Amino acid sequence: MSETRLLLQSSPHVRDVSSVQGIMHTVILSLVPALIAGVVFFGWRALAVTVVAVASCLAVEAAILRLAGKPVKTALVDGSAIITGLLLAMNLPSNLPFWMVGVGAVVAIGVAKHAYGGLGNNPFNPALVARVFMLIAFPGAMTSWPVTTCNGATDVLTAATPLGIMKMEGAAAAMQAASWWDLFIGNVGGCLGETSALALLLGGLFLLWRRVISYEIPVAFIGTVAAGTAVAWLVDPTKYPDPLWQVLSGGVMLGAWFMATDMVTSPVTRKGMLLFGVGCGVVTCVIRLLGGYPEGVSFSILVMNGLTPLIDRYVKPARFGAEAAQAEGGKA
Amino acid sequence: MSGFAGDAKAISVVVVIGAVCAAGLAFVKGQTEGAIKAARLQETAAAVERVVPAGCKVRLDEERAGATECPDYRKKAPATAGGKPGCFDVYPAYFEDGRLCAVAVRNSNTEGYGGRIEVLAGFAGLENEETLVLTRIYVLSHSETPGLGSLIATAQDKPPEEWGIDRKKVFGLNFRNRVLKDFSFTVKKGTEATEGEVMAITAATISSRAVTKAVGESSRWVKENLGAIREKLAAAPGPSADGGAQ
Amino acid sequence: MNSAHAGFPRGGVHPAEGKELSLGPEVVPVEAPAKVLVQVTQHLGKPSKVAVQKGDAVRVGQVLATADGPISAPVHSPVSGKVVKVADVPVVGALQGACIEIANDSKNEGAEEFARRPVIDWSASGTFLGRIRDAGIVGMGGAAFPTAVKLSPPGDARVDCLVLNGCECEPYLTADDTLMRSRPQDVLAGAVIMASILKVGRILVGIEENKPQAISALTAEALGRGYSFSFVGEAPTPEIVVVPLRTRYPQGAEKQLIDALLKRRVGSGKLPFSAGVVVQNVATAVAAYEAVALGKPLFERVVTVSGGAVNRPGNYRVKVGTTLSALVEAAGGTKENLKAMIAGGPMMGKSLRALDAPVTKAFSGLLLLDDREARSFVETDCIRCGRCVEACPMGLSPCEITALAEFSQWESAVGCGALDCVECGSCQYVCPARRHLVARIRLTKLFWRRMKK
Amino acid sequence: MSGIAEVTKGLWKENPTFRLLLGMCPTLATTTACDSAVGMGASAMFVLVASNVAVSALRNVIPDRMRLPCFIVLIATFVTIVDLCLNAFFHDIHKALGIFIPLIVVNCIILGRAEAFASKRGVWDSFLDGVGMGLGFTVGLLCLATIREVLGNGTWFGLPVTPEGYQILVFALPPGAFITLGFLIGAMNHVEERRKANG
Repeated sequence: MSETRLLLQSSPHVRDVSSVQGIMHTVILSLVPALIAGVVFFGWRALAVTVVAVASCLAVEAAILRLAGKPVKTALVDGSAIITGLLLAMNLPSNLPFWMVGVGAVVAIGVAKHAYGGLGNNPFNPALVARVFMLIAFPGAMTSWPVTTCNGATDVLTAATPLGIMKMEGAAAAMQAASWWDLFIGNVGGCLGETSALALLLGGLFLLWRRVISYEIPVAFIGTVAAGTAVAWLVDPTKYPDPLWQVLSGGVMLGAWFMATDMVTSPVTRKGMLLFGVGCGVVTCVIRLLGGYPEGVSFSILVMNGLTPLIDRYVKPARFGAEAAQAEGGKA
Repeated sequence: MSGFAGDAKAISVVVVIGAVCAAGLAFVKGQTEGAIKAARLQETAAAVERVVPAGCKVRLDEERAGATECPDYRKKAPATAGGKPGCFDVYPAYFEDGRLCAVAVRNSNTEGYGGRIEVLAGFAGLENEETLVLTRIYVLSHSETPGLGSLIATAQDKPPEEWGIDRKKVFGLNFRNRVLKDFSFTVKKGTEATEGEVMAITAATISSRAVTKAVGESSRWVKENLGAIREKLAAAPGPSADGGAQ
Repeated sequence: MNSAHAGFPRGGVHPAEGKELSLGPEVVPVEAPAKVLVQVTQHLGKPSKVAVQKGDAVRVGQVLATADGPISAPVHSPVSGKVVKVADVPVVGALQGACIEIANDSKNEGAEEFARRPVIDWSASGTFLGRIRDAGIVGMGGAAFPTAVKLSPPGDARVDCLVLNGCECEPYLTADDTLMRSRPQDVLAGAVIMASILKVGRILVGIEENKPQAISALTAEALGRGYSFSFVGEAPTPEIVVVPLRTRYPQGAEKQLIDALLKRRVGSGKLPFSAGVVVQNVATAVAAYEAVALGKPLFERVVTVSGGAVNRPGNYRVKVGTTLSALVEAAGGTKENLKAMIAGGPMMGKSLRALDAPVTKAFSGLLLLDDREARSFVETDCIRCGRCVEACPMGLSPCEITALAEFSQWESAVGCGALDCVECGSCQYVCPARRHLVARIRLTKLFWRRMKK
Repeated sequence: MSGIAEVTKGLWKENPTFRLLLGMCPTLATTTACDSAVGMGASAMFVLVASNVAVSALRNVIPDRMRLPCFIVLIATFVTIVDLCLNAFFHDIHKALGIFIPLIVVNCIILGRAEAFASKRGVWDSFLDGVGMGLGFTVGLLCLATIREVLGNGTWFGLPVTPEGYQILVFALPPGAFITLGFLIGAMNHVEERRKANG
């Protein structure tokens, strides 16, 4: 029995099996259905964009870690850069030039993640920051959506997203362009990973089952979008499609299940998460129904990311015995 | 030092400094006034010259570069924004021999994505409605989204010969040398637009519509007031001392 | 995870129990070694005063150190023999502590006194508190607070219930479980004694549902009341209810237990008195029974020795003052793959560097973990997953407190409730980033106390 | 402090853009293109030098409690002169800079130097300070504008640098200004810290 190999540490001495790496790998796995849907509807170019996004995110991560003198390997295998790359790809049209994808990766990892101190310290979701950056940097390329392969089109043909049609031509045209079923399986124009509600739902439920995410944010987010768009639909059904159509279209599913639930940038308490989800839904509705952009999911999540510290400050778990102490204090 | 004497000194110093500064400014203003006016006229003239056919000479004097008073024929039907309230700004251009060659009409539309868009449109073939031609447009000012709506002004500072023929790339081509009687001013999406229609910029239909509306309004006005325009602007002003583009 | 049984309202974890390892048929008695080291101060409060000198001959149960003031406790000799010296040696929980070294003559002189038939004289119940104090009994669950003090509520407290803590929620430990199974009568007798001191008519026994035998033994005993001891006078008959509780760590934490049993919340920074409750550990109850019925001071206890790296895991009755190495020897020694040695349970116990320290009154278990059970982890950045917040039974945000502590923001950390932390370790158990949450919160408390001074 | 030091401090140690973080409004707004950045820098430098000299010369005449109104009057005069001259002789730049020329009046650098430096020091020192600060401001703007114009517009002083279609438009927009400025300040701090650490 040699003393040197004995483990000396403060309690607790046993740990749960879950690890950051495990969480990240589960998230990666949960994105596979959406990726498959993307390839099915947008062809191999979708896969190519994804590969480029993941590879460049890993490359940027490695470069920055090396520059900062941090251990490169441990940070690379934790999978967070892969997730950022995957989520970034999910938020891009499949016909985007590769160099733009690379610029997005630099912004996501370099600006949104490491400029704030790396994993766990970034206030905003890196993939979303990159997406919004690219939306402003490459407005043309980021808003011309390829037609799905099911509709017998070639790479060059582009079409407006259902939400874009809604904004320009009203509810009837939008609902004609994309039926509920089209939206559900993903046979509509849009970012390569956001169109298939079915695939995203599968991934989201998988995350829920593995307890990587909790139900609060997705349910509050989607519920609020449904409620908000239901009001608009009741007021003017010629201008606004029904809530189910609204929930299935655009980035709501991707945002609610995968982007808003990002642990680093969302509140830590259950109540805070509810509030966060509702906030995302409200901002999304406001942008979709009243704003200039056809879709507001990215912006809404970023706005709420910014409010997360505030939510965490004011929405705290109920402290054990706090009310008892207060009652005593009141008596005294 | 205190009280009244101090106050008096402080006030007088400020007054003296103010006076000296004012005098200096007055002097500089006097020195630059003419040049500023010329520069402004030059600016307008340069824009007008862009939209009228080559060979037309722009002769602007102060009256024609934006009249102080709005003559009857320049009245707008709906008093929307642009120029003087309820007026179209019209800038004539003349042939060498002094006959009216073309007019440029300035109009604006506030329904752009980023608000107001100001467009100058050139019209030639002023003999009758049949021959009326929209020669070119020039976007004077806009605040559309860069990279999207801002494409309404693509390449407009280059000579039209360099524009190519792709209406998708250069929005101005939609309004280049169009015979008005065959042109409809309806905005259509990329693949659907015919020759007589305007092809919307991808992902910037709102901006495209705003420009088209402004130009359409100018065209209608020119069509309706052709006689009055010919009559009022028939005579070329004498070679102007300040700012005729030569 | 859903249980029909009551539990505390929020947080908590359920680590692998590992109790089957040590849960043998009976308690194995361990003979005291030739040299025992009795720690002078084995309680929380004012240190005891040494009452013997080098060369003194001592008998079993003789006072070695006396209580100094009201919040203190005496210490008794577990063996007969000669005092060799009083010196500072390594002890559990501190680098050094004063210990009285006794050369054991193995004659056990004086032990026969405590082997007679137990008798409780209920007519003299006024003397019970004094006997418990003189027996040097302290909380045997780990806190080591003098039991007599806990049984003397302040004048303004209206205590109406005694809670007996039989949760033993720490993984691996089975000492209390074994005690409840093998000596249910003595456990309840001790409880009734303590209830009579407190003059309460109600005793609640909280036991986690993963100890069905203990629950049935105590329930049968509570209904039957077939005391093995003889008694004089009229025995009190308080209402005794055995309550099975949800198996969830830290069910045995005082405030959580009171909440689960009585739905009463003890306020932040308050003692159970404020909720009208006194909580005692089952082992303490047995010690109280022995003190009253036999006059036996607290000098031995049941200790769980467990873990993958020990040859004969089980529960051992050892004399206070037995060195841990002697205890390990009694348990058959260690295996090659020993990785960590822990005094106490795996959730709140302390890492041991060596086995020189002696067993004390509050020493509940010795874990010898193998390389599969004890693993070291590299701490990474917090990913704000919120699992620590979910797990905290006290409703704190450990990640936030820790983040503040990392930047030495002690004041803000305390504002976030750092002082309410019971250091149960649930947060760190679940943390996927393997953050050292508990250590930082401890640091916060330490710095805060220093700042207050 | 020697004359050269008076000038050079504005370039690095007390660089108004990157170290003092003064005049942020024009810094962010006029750096979309290099020529307007230089125009802005030169205009600000002229006003800075002129107002520094004027304030310094009049520092014993101006009563203390009336100094701010006096400074503002002087500065506003010089700004208006610049505005008129640019309008008359460099009409394009005037158009590009727009409202930011008149806004030089409220640029913190100008009033800041008048208050902190020129009102306490001699005319020559104040002149050098104005030149240094103005140069520092101009160089700062030019750095920012170079990055933004090359990345955002693909040109440098109007000359094409990157091929058509490889522009990152966001750099020509306000968010790009903030990001670029942030990274330049970060780089400057990094260099400064390393310099300090090395001696």
